[in-house]
Amino acid sequence: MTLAFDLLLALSLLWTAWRTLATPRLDRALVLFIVFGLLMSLAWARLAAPDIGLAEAAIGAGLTGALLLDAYGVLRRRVRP
Amino acid sequence: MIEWLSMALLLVGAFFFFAGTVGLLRFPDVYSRLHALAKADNLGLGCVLLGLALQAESIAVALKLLLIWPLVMAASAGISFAIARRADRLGITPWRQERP
Amino acid sequence: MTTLVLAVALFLLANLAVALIAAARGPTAADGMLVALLIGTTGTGILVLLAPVMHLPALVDVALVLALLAAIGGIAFAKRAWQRTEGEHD
Amino acid sequence: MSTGFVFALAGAVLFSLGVAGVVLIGHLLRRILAFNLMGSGAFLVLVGLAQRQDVADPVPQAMVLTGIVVAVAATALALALVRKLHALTGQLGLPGDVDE
Repeated sequence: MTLAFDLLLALSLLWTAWRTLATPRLDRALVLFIVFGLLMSLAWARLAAPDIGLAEAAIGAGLTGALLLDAYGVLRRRVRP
Repeated sequence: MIEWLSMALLLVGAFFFFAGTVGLLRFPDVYSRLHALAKADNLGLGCVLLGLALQAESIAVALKLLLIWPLVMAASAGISFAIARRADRLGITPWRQERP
Repeated sequence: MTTLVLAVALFLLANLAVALIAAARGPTAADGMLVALLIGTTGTGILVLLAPVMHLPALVDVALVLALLAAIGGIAFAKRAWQRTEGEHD
Repeated sequence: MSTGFVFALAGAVLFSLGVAGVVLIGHLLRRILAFNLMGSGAFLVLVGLAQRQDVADPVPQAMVLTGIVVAVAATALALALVRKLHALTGQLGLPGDVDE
């Protein structure tokens, strides 16, 4: 059953990564990237590394997501004044 | 006894998560989907946390597990409010059943 | 007992995957945001269930951080980036 | 097929997906996303292959922990450069690229 769990988690990671690169709308791609980071922290939990899971959830998903969203908002406002 | 109660609570929690997913798949518009997810999933999480707290080895671990629940409820209430207000402001109209 | 906990965790992950696909394919931009709400609750549940299975009590702390950051990400997105010109429908 | 092997395999696929994204996509913000996905794939390979008989090796974990922080710093620098480029030239792609 652990194998099924790992395979399902790995498949959803790959699906999220693919959709992140392939979605036509940029804002949705950013949301999917944050979701990818949160799924990565689940994967770190499965790999028995809770410290990396914490860092990934806080820095990888939270901080990077906030930076990307901020840049997206600024660029968007500049395009349409 | 406590073992059985904990198992039953875990299964009930799984059922509520399933109900939330079915609601997400079946409901017609954003507001009702939001309602299904926020309500059913939080109840399911509460059941799962209670079930796990019953079999925790010490009272401190059980209290920590139960402390997650209000935090998650506050967080999902915040997200639901933000999404619903934003969707309303962007002009997404709520779904109504067409009358013949 | 451990088998049942793991089975519930697997079931929650399957729910998360299905709902993720459904929400990411949703018709309006708000549907994309439902994913943040979803992963805040379901991901927290999965981590809490994994903690006794893997004998790692620290995973409960990861669950706390995950719940918090899903909220922060969702609200930041709704406030900051999700702007649309009037009359545009997708 | 142990846990580490499954995630190492997924990491390899993720890495190639990220490389393809970095090479093929012209939009700079999306290229930064692909770069981050590539880094995550490399981290998964490192930690996944270092896990033998379900005992985690702490050295690659410490390295990956450092790597995550470095990736965030690199992303912040890249975003600042993209903003400056957009302010100066008004476009979101590099001059030599064909599409977009």
